[in-house]
Amino acid sequence: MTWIFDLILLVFMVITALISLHVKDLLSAAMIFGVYSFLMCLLWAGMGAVDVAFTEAAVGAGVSAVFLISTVLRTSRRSSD
Amino acid sequence: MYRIVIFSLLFGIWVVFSGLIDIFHLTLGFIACLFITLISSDFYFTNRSKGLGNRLTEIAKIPGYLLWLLWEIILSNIHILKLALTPGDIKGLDPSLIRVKTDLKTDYGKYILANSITLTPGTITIDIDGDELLIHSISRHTKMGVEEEIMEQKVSNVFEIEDS
Amino acid sequence: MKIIGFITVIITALLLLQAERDFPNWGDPESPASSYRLSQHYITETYHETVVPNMVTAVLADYRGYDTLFETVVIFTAGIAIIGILRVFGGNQAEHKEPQLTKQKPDLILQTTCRLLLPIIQLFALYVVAHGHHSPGGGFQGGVIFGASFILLALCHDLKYAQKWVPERRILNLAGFGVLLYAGFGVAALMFGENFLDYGILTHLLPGSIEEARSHSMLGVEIGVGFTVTAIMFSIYSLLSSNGKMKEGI
Amino acid sequence: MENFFVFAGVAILALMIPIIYRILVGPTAIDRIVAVNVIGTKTTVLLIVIGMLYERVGMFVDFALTYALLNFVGSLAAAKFFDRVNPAKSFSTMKAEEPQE
Amino acid sequence: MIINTICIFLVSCGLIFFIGGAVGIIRFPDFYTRMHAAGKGDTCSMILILTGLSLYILHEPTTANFLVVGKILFIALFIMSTSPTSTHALIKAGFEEGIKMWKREDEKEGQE
Repeated sequence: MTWIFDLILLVFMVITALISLHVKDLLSAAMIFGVYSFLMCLLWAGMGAVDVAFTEAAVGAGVSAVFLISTVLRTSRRSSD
Repeated sequence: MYRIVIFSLLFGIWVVFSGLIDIFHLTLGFIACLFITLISSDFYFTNRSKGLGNRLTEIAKIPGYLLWLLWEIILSNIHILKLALTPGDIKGLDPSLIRVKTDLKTDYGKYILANSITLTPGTITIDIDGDELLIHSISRHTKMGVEEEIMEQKVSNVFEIEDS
Repeated sequence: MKIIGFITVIITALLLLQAERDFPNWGDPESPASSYRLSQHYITETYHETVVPNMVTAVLADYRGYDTLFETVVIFTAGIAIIGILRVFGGNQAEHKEPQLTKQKPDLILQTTCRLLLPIIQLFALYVVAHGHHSPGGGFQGGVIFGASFILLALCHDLKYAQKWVPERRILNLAGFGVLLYAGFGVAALMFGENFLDYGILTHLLPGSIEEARSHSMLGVEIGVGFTVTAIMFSIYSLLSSNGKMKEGI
Repeated sequence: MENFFVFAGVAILALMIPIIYRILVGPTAIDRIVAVNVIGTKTTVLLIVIGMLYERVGMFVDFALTYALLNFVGSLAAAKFFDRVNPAKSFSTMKAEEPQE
Repeated sequence: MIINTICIFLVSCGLIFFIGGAVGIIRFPDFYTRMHAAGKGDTCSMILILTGLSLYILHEPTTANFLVVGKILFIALFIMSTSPTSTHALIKAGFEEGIKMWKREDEKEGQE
């Protein structure tokens, strides 16, 4: 039954990745990357790879967004292309 | 004394987290709680002079307060649901900023009040400045709800018992 | 330029999709990955040899101990590299345009939430490290969560405030201590005349049978990884957010 | 009962669509950050639902706990970003530049 | 059987509140009002869904199940304290950036 979950999550992930590439504002892109990480964690949990999912949860929720945001703060907020 | 209270609190949380009740894991939990108590026990209570009896009545009153809060949250959630599902132009929407004075003294009291206001949909605390709360409200109905100050009385009832 | 990149991505994706058709089915017991001798050994024998219910932890920390040791060293090296690149000593180089702080007022709600939740986050991190044997988790995840608790402290108060707990000097000490703790278990095994990182022999030092000694030394190794990861995560955050000056963060 | 859990999970996933729309359209950066926060809460619930499906709730509840404890760190960092941004490049000027692309 | 019904009822209530939040986040006109729909309709529905699920878990009352339900209660408590915090931080950031509030059309004309 869980193939429904996998399919929907996969579609959402592709959409999120495209949005995060499309957005010019790098702060938004960093946060949207967080959504990508949430969905990735769900996908891994759905496939039964629990250790990987846990790593993704800890890193994606706790530190990666903060690192990206502080990098954006110290460089420039506009993407050049 | 203060540290022992914190330690036992943390140990209770550890047992719920752990789920394995055998000697090895309880020892690990003991060490972990000791470590946390050493490095960050300063965080919990700011006011340590309160008597034990007051604390206990406070703790006994918290679940009642949470249930009341939950009921309020559900009521005002229905309000938001009605607003969101109004077809066409949303008539009930009337955003406004309100300033409310509060009589609460302690930081915890203010914190609980601000979070309860934020949790009931329709009102969000934007800022706390001294004893003044700046609140954004979504419609007339919720605005009246805040100005009646029932919530503040409840909070001061539970969290600000005077030493007698 | 963008179009060339797009075409490359499309072609690579098509090739990968083509290759995917040759894969075995998901969860197929006959697939090479699960019918190979070594994986069979891991799947059937792990519990008898190490008393660890979670296979992944046993494989990572025991059977492939070298791999994890040098992963820890990689994290340590990454931390050193970031400190080397970003850290700025002395204040009087060319005045770089700094983002200005627009307000300085402390926020009561943030600070109270931080005060309430911080010990619980730290306790949860220790729980994750300690229960890597029974449920998913382990040194890396626990270390990241512990580091995130200090990041939360720095976000809610100030970088200076968080540095009371993790001063700059202590970061490198902690990170080095983690790697040394890991390697120390290997060296201890070496001293008793066994191979490097062969924990079974440590039954002379640790209580319990050979299997339990393996399990306990895995716990020690995870704690070492946790120390390193905590220290390096916080140091990356403080360096990135303060532009290498270590004075004021986000 | 299992069918009901599958239905609940798919419903929660379907309710993510409006939020992803808000992320795509969202006129300002803060709108997007709010939407990201909402997706974090939904993920927490969904993880427990997946755990119910696999009948291993004890394991999946740990992930949900991680998200419950750490999800707001990112939002706090983003909110702090606005306290410290360079006044010359502030938010309102950014918005004015946007249509010229 | 009764437990199943209660569980289905609670989870469905939660889903309905989720719908409220999701519709609100699309339809409401400005950032502040969207914040109302987004930040907290979710907290309520999450609590309802978690209550329903934990009732279902308590179906067979063993110690392990009680501890799992304890963890789920902790999740609800943590979200009840973190979600308002992040909502507050974000709306404060928006307020101090000076995002304009949406007003009704007629009131706007009256003011001008």
